[in-house]
Amino acid sequence: MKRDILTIAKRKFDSRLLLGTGKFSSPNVMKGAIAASGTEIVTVALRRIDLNDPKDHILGYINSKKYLILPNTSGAKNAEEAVRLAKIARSFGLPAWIKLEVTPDPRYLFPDPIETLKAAEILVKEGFTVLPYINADPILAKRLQDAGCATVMPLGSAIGSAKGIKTKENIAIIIEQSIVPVVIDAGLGTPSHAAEALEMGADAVLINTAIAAAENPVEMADAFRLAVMAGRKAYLAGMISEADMARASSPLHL
Amino acid sequence: MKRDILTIAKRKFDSRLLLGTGKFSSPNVMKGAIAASGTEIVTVALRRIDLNDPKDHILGYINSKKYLILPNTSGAKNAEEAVRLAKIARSFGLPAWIKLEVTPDPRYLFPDPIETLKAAEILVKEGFTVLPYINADPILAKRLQDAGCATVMPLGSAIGSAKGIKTKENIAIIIEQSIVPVVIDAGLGTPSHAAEALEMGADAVLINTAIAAAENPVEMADAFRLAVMAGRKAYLAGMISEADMARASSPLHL
Amino acid sequence: MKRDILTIAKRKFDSRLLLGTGKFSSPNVMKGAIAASGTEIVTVALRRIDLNDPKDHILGYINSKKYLILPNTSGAKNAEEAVRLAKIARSFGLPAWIKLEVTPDPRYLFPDPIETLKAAEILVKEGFTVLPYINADPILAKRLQDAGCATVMPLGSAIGSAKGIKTKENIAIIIEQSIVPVVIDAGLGTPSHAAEALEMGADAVLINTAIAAAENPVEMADAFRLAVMAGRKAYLAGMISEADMARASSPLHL
Amino acid sequence: MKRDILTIAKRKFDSRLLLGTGKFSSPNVMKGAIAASGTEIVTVALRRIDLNDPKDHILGYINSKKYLILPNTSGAKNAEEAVRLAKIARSFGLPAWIKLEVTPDPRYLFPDPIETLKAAEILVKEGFTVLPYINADPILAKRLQDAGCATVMPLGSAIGSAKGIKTKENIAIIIEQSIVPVVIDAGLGTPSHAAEALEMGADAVLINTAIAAAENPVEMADAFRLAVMAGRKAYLAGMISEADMARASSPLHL
Amino acid sequence: MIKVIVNGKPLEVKKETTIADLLSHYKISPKVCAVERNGEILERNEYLRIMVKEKDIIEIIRMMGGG
Amino acid sequence: MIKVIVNGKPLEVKKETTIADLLSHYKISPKVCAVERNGEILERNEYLRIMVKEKDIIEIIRMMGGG
Amino acid sequence: MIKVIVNGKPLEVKKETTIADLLSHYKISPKVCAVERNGEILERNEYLRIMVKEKDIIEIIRMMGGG
Amino acid sequence: MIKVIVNGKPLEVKKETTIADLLSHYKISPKVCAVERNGEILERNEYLRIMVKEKDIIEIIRMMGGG
Repeated sequence: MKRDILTIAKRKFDSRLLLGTGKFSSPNVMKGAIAASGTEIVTVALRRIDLNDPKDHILGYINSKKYLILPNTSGAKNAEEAVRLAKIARSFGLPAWIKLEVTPDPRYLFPDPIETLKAAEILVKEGFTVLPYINADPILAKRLQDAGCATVMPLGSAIGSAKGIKTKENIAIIIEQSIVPVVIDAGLGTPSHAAEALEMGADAVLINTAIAAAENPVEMADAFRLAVMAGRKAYLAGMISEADMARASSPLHL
Repeated sequence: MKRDILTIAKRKFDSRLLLGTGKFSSPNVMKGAIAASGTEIVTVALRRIDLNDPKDHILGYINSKKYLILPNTSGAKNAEEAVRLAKIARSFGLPAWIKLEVTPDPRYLFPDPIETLKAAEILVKEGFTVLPYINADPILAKRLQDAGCATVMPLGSAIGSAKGIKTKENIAIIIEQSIVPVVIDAGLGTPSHAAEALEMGADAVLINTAIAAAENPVEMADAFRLAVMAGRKAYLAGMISEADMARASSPLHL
Repeated sequence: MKRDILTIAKRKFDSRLLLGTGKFSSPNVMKGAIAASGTEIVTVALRRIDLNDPKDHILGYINSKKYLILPNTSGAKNAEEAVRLAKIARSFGLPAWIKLEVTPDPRYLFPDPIETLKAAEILVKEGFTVLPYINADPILAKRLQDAGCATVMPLGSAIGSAKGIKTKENIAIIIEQSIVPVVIDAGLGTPSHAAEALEMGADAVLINTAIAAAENPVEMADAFRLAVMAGRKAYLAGMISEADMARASSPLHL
Repeated sequence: MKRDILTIAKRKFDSRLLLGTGKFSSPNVMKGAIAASGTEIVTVALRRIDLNDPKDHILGYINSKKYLILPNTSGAKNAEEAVRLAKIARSFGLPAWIKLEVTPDPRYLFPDPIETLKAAEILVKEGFTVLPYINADPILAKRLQDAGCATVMPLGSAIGSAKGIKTKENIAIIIEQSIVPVVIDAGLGTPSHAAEALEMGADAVLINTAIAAAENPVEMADAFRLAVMAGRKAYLAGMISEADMARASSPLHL
Repeated sequence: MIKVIVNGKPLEVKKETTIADLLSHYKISPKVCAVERNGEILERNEYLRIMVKEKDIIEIIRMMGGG
Repeated sequence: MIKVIVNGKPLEVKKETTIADLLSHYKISPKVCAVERNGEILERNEYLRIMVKEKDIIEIIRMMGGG
Repeated sequence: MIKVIVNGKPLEVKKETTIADLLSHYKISPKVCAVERNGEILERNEYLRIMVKEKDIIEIIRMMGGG
Repeated sequence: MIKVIVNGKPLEVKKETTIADLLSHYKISPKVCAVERNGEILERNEYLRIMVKEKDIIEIIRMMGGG
């Protein structure tokens, strides 16, 4: 079997599962889940240090030689704030990759298409590798690709909602039209959701809540790892199409 | 990790994927798919030998010491025909397990609830281990369990339709109420469908067309193997529930 | 426009909405809802009179000359109980029509296919006009039709669940194969659900909870009346089919 | 019953069905459908006159005193082209209302969020009453409302696809957050789709292909009229919510 | 006096009590109920004639709201 | 004669041809169209006054069925 | 010679032909089939003993791919 | 002493305090944070050199779990 490689901005990955690091009950559980998931890209957020309690830093638990650390701009409400966060991230000395999120409304955390495109254009010019989180909007996806983004990351459903891919029609069009990898980013709550994304032809998925908030995050990370492999393999192995009539699996006549 | 065992009629299995052997392009492809799927139970049909061409018999390709051969009664249009086929199957000297199918209408191959129950009652009395294929009917499932069937095998959607689990509400009730294992039997077209069945709490799935008619059946068998493991692991690891509001994966305030 | 008539057991109806009378907050609200719905068939249940409080009888609120009273066998757990209730109903001196319900399990109130067929066969022989409530099981529907039932009444989803038509694939097959009218009987929670049933080609719907338990049952009855008309008209007027590509409604070139 | 009024930019309407005029087989069929639909707002497109055949103009068939003519900017691929078309429309001497559509890609005719917002800002400043067609993007909807648009018109699914409301989650959020009326604009293929939109709380729907391309457009227009009324009435009359357990409509005990 | 069971509850009635008498006792109009005695449904036009007997199990059934 | 482009096609017209003349030439009622000259939309009540000039690009637009 | 029907087709065989002979005639291994005579399933270890009779209806069944 | 704001809170430090001193005061390793002064991000290799000034607004940022 030929190695099946995901290439983002010329960097090569074997795993098609990006893992978010929020909401884990402890750093050790997170570490276990990262290992079990097989991921090669982990996302992190940027926040002020609490000066009264400058606790463990997450970087102590993630080997940045082994994993690509992908900082996000979560919390940014407009392009300017997102650009600032991206620059702060870069100053950590890690590769200048940024998961671009601009979410003005905290209730549903939907991305702002206008500000996201604006920030993406700035960040690409500044040399960042930009992975924008977007609504499943085919035209916006196309514009972000044209602006030089390294991927597009359309949401399946609202962040943390676990509803799966509710935007199937649009996602299918985005996959069809995209040259850059398509990463399904939010709302995937179960391994079957992740498998379905890959089966549809998405290049990767990003999972966080579904693993971190599971009863057993390490086992769940393993389950997602298997499901992502299953979905990808099925995509490559040529699935059967839906049929309206029954297709007998046994011969019809005795 | 404790071994996670599926027990049907006191026999123990590690795999939760039952594999049908119809429609493979060649016996060798079938053999490869059986191996790749990790299955321990393979279904077969019974038909008249073609006297002008008594070709390879399928048993030459399946080691009946390693795999449980599960003959089906496909082609039976009523209880009497199903009972006859079951008895013929038993005369092959294999364990007296039977996948009971009674399908009067060849267009959609839906099972007949009345004849299926009648045949099940007879076959259980005759000492068979009976695995009946049924519509996703909770009351019928209960009656078959009460009649001594070893499993119930409700359909997800029409045989070979690849539409997935269209009968989710009823399947969930069948799973909730059943003491015997629940095996989802028809309509699963993709690994994500299979994973979803396991996530819902089904004990196993039976796949045939989705693997046999894939472009690459051996790879597809592997994909289903992974998906079934993923779905089962997720079920055991405690999935998050759906939410109507977003749940931020990154902390909300900068 | 030609009159569009629903014929059940040679009786003709203009309305395709059957209305259940359970759960109304008062007899007058029920009366108002019956009028607003435009129904011509209302279902009733049979119960012991409370001897300490032999309240208003429902028949005082429904003009049995104007409406066909359709008693149901709700509460019957097997064929015998259903037959008994049907006979009690007939002794009221109304037309010998019976809505046959056999529901052994009170949690989900799903019908028992075996007992329903058994009761139907007995009641047809006894001269009843039998309208059986069933799971969306195409083979059972066919057998009940062959047994002489006047309609089949497959459920859309569990009684009172308001989930709409969750059994679409099977319902479509039942509609395609049936000679007797198909009435969708349970789970329709909104007018759009009812319209969809008629659009699919169902001959009628039976609504109860969705009207009786609405905030404003009389207005809701009117809404269902309109929706049933809309769905039926659309079925007759030839709907467009689904398309995977966009079809421009405006000319494409400026 | 109190009159239930839809107000857009201070103008009042009784009908909640906007009707597109594309694709009708003849002007007379269009005229019949307009009448049968009960609409008060009809959309039109702008195109070069064919100088070799300056046929009937559509305005001869639509009484612009009775109906509000709503020109669209279909064909515009960016903000500039949309603004030009809006200005041309205004020069016809009709009220300066414009249905803003910016669709760079003719395959799926999805709207461009960036160009749509840009055009909307310009047109609002120029005094137009702007009704923008958008993807079901809650943040974009909010921005367009803030920019002074008179409605937002999110799509249910791709134009002409007849798939219904595939973007339910996002539409529900748009409805919840919007102060201006929400009009569901594309993809509604059946009366039940339209009813569902109104039941969800949408203020109106825009239908074109589903009526114009029906076998009998006039009857289909009537069906949509009824369905829109049904959906609106149901919304106002307080629908029951979905339930996971059955709710008996008949009393449970005999 | 004879003892009967009506709708699950014991009742004592005088000898020669008819079904019509029984309904009258409960103030139930014969037109809006059905009566079953020992599992057998009685014809409405027999209510005046049929007398209850010792140990009879009587069910008086009405129609009510149902779906 | 002066040369103009109308709806993408070349046309020669006499000097002092007004927009109204042009519409009349094509038998188009001024009430059912809009006219753009060199990207500028013309007011309907100016059609009688405005004359076409050499190399003008004229667009005559109508309303038609659309969704 | 006696006449039998095997899998729906007429066949003439010599007297004293056993089931084993019949299978051998068709080159079918007894291990991979089941045999039914006049609706009755025959035990595999009886094939050498049981002889076909005039008008017997024989079905020879194999296992094959099925779901 | 000079007054600065660090992560939103006022702080008094001695003159000639470097960014490195400040981090050291809070027991924060320079390797796991980013520092912004008056909206400008500082290079890590300048921490030893750059001194805080009166009214400086300092933000010390870390990476943490996020999706």
